[in-house]
Amino acid sequence: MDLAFSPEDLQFYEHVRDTLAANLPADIEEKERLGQRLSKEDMLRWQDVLAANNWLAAGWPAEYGGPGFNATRRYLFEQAYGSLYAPPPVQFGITMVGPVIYNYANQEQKDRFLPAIRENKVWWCQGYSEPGAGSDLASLKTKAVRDGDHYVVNGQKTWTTWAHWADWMFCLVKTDTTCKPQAGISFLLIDMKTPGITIRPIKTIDGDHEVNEVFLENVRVPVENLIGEEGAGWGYGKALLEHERFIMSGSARSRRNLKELRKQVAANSPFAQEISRLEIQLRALEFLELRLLSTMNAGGNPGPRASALKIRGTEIAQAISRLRLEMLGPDAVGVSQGFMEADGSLPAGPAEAAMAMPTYLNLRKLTIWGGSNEIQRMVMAKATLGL
Amino acid sequence: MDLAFSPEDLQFYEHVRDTLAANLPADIEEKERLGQRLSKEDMLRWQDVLAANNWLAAGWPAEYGGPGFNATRRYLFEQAYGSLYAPPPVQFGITMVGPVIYNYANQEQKDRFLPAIRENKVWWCQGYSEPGAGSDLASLKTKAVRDGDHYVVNGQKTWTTWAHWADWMFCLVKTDTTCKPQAGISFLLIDMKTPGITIRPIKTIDGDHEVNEVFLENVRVPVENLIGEEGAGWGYGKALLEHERFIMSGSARSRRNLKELRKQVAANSPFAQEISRLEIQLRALEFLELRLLSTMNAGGNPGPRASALKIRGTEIAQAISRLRLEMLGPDAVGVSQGFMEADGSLPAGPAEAAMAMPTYLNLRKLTIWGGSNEIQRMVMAKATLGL
Amino acid sequence: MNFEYDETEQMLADSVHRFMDDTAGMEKARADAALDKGYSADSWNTCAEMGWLAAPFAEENGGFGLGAVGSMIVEEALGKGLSPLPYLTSVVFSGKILEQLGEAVEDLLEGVISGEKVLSIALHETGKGYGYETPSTTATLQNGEWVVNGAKSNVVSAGAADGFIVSATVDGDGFGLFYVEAGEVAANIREINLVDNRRAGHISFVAAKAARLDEGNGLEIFDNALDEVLIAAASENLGAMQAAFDQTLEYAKIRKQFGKELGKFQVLQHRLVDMSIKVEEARSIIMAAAMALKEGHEDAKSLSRAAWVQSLWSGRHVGEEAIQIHGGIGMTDELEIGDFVKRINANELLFGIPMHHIERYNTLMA
Amino acid sequence: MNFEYDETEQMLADSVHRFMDDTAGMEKARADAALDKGYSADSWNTCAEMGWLAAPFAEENGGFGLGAVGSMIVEEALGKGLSPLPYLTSVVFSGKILEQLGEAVEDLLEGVISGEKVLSIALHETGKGYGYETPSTTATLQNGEWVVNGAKSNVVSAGAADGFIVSATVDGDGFGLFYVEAGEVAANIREINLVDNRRAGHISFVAAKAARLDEGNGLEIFDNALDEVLIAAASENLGAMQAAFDQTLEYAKIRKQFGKELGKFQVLQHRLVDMSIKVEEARSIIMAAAMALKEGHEDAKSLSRAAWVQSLWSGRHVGEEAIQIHGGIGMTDELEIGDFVKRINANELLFGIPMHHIERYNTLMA
Repeated sequence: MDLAFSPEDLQFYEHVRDTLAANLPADIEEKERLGQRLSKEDMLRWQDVLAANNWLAAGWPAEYGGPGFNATRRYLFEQAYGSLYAPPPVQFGITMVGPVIYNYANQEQKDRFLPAIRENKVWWCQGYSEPGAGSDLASLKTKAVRDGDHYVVNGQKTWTTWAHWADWMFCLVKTDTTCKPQAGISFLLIDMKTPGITIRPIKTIDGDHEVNEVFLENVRVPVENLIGEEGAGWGYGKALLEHERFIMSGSARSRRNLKELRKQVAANSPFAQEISRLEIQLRALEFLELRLLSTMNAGGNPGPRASALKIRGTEIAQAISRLRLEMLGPDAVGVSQGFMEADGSLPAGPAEAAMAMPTYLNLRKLTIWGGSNEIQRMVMAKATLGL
Repeated sequence: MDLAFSPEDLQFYEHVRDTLAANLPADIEEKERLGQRLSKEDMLRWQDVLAANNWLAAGWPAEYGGPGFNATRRYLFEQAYGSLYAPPPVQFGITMVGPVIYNYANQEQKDRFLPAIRENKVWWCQGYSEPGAGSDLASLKTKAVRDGDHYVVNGQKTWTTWAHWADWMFCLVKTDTTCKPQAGISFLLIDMKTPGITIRPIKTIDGDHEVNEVFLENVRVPVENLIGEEGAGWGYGKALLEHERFIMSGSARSRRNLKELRKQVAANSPFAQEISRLEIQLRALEFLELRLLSTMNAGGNPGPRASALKIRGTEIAQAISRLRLEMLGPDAVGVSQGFMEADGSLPAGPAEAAMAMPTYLNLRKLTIWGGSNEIQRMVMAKATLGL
Repeated sequence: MNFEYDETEQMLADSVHRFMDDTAGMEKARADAALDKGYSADSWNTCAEMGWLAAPFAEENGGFGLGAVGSMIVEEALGKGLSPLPYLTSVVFSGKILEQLGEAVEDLLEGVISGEKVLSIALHETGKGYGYETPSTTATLQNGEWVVNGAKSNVVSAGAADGFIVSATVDGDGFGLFYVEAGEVAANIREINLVDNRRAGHISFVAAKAARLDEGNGLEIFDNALDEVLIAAASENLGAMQAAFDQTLEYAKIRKQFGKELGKFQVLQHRLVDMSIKVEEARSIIMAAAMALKEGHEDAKSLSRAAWVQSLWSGRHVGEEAIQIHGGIGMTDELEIGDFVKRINANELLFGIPMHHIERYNTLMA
Repeated sequence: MNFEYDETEQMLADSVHRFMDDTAGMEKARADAALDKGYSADSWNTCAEMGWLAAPFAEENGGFGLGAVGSMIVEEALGKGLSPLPYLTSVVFSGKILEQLGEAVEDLLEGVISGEKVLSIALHETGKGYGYETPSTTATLQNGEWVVNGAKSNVVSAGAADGFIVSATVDGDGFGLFYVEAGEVAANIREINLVDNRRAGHISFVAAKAARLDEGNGLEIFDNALDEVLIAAASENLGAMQAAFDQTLEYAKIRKQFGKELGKFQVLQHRLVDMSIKVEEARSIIMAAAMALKEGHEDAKSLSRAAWVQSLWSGRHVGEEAIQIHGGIGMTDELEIGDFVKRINANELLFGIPMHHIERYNTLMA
């Protein structure tokens, strides 16, 4: 047993942190620090920095053009990244459809799609959820009917993050309605410019527009956009969800945010007690994450125990956003920014505080999406505890 | 709406409190204050005081010799009683078998059993639970087979509080095994001196001996000890359990205990914060109790909403016992009493503290018995929320 | 001891709930927030005509004598209806300060009760949290007239107010309460949106002419008014959480997941029960606090704080669970759930987090 | 970074767990508690022979060089086995104080490591909570010799100890650490039972002859030793909570209620998952703290406190849930569940409640 990382690993950590910090545009850093919304251009600009270092698709094996990090490096990369006020990259290409493509697609599809993801050339969105099928994918209704060289897709997707900015959508569709629900599902890639696609924005409680409904009406998708075998999409989709779970604790960002809170209080403040309570929970989570990483390094499989990272990571992130609200008090009750003093100066409080409430509201999603925490508990009950 | 009780009701409250306080033996009060165990003789001595005022069977209607309190008086009686360090009376006669007898028994049985309960002449114990049938009474196994003028009872009861001190036991037994589980259950009264009864003590984690297993082997019970109709015992038993729920919040005792804790800390102590947190929860509970009482006074039925009193009352009582432990710190880690200083004096700390841990452990039972809090939530989900 | 409404109370509750059911709710609240005043003047007129603004005041002051019970009843309905009407700040907070001041402010109070005047409270200062007692804003005598200098933030309905009650530190004399006509600061109000569709403003007081309201007992007057404000705001939270709970329960009975209704999953059953208990606990202690304050019980002050804190505990728990149980749809602006959560959170930040009030409760109980 | 045991660590873990599985558990612990010393001298000899007492000490001091990782491994097994052996107080607490003192106490440390001497720590004073820094017990120089006066309570294994390390206030010089031979106080020890089948004693020091251990740096030495004590005690809690959880999970799979296994009820599934997470969280941070202390990381001190606090949070949660899920049978002395709960609670009271250690953590992080 030893806690320290190797000097090489520590050097790697510092290299990532310093490189990212040096190339993080000041305006983007400021927006991220204040919890302000980023434009599509902001995100692309930052992802170009990542892509320039081949760090956009940070989790990809070298075989498919990724950096080929081992588990430790992957972890340290996330830690270094998360310690900065740098926006997280859009996940749909790099951690969702990317791995499905390199694991299950044919060579032609790999050549066509993978480089564009890695190089920040194509914005992907997700077509999984449907009204009435949130965590429960087996009840999908969107249909794809073969018509010559095309599938004709009809149906509705929802909770589609940034559909309005996306170039492509990966989609679970029913190609066979005669068999068991799971068996007739296929995995299709759809160009968002195809006629028949309508996007309706969904405004969320934090006042933002991130998610959308996507209506598909006689959308003709070339057959060569089918990934793997027809009817096998359920398996690809499930593999994708499991791939995600390990890196979902968000501990680095929670640490960054908590550090910021501690700066603002004296050691004997009652808020310091609350910060310490959360920090101790966070440290336990961080070391649980490291322990599972250690298991992987030793050739083991953390398996569904990784669900614990999602459960606790999201609970802690929410609690931090709540504590921040309480520390700001009345200053966080307004959502308009930039109040000027009589002399024209900008007071310190409100600008810092303006997004605290929207952030608190926005983070309620953490325990709902990516497999709700209730679903994670059911997974653990079955697979880890054998219940 | 008004919060104040009538002057007559307040006078009643003071009368009860002052009468009980004046007649509470100092040694019993001291034991109760320190959380020490009472002997059978202690309890009988105190119950004689209650009986002398006709306050032992405080919940009984005047028709059956009780004081015939209305709901408000009943509540105020409990509040006055609970504000003192007076041991609660043994419940099995007065609130469990008593009401079954006056509601369902024949006149002869009423005449025979009720006065003895009211006057503290007979100690009753409960024969409901069996191994494998805790909260789930439908799976009872103890059988009573008719043999002439007697039932012959065979089986095993458990969690029988003070069986070793009891004169009589009321018992649910199966008189018919051919019908639906609930339908074949009868309600029998058994003299504990009847041959064939064996008592095995169960030692609990607080080091006490309160509960027992009771083995019944060919115990012959006269047919005249059957209450109501054969096979109708399930209904009587259920009615009895519901009768109990309303008075189970224990708020008066919690208030008394919390008041004691507040005396021991300064207003700026971090413990004061914890005390206040619990006190606010307790006040909410107290007023919920009063609100349900107000509903009853207005002719309404609080119904299963009263389960909330049990759930929160027990949670709060447990939390208070926990906080007390933390406030005492290392002084509460020992269970032996009466350590003397070198000069022979008794230090203030340990005697106060000695029973804090056993009390904490003992109170774990609150959320388990009387219908576990899980069962209470299921009752509320069904009956209050319609789920 | 009686928790049932009497005839007058029941009539008040019925009428204000009916009005809210007919004219309020999410759509209306959002539309009203975009109006000039940030609320509907018509609705406010109705409130005045129906006498709801008079409900909490003593009869000798032109009120209906229902005290804190009256404001509690009205506010529960406003919370359920997500109303942006300035009842809490103009009627309860300002009105209850004025009611303690006697004849000198008779006209002002009359204006508040009749609805002709809308007042607000200029209390918060940026970066000061809940340090009410020591405002940075100052009041000084200049040529025998008081002038106020300083910046106040998050003054609810600032743009619609006819005047402000302002807390300020009086040179050498501690905390004082002042009245400033809106005209004095009209040019120095920057309006903002609160998170919950109410409007507020940041106000710069630059040598603003003011009238002193208190006679050195400003903090006591302020604190007494706060007793009722906290109960009324708690009741607004109650209206919001009750509605959020009711809608969640309804949703759980209808929405299916994995082939059965959400409400059939045991985990959600237990959690819905816990939500319902939290609502009942809040309701009980709020009713008790209102009665205690109305009847002048000695523990009214601590009960007011306790009721407020419980409303926040319950409201937070119920609100967060309501979103979680709804799932994705609970995160959207298409349901009222988010608006209820925002109302409760906005009230928490405006009137004080639990930690702040528990500290005060401690000193009251010590 | 590696959380897997190396060969030596694995061997240590395997051997001490095997010994515990063979010879410990509830029946044995209760029987041992009734012995003269309050524990089995044979078991203690085995611990010595197997080298477990040497595990946490540096090789140059006659140890095996495993540091806090060593004591963590041993203590987890002792917790699981409910053992009353005086490892925590004699080996970890006393030993780690002695190890900082160099040659002057070489013999004592040798005695501790060989198991020939059992020491204990006389630390607590009635009514003082966790006010370690300012003992009421005093030490004074009389004719060039130190004498200690005062009363210490809850000294673990007092009746079996050969000597005591005693905290005392030195006239005009603050906190000091002293060594008192058992013979000096033998007549003034009143033995008591702790709640968890360990024995302890209240000791009156009446002009007890003592040797001073520190050179004015007693508090620092004490606090450094406490770093490892807290991790070791946390690990004992971990062993206990892991076993309580395992037994509860097992029970939930077998025991039927309303016609199906407890473990089939969704509410209990979620609660068992939460228990398992609490155990894993405690295990992770305890392992990290042990490694950090062994390797001399700069945050070892704060991590030690964090690990301790997490072990209490997790232990309390798991313990209370274990009883609740077992139901009535969990309340009885017939299962080990109650003994695990008592061990964790006794450790909490002996070594400090969360509030106390979070305050210290605050100052370390400030």
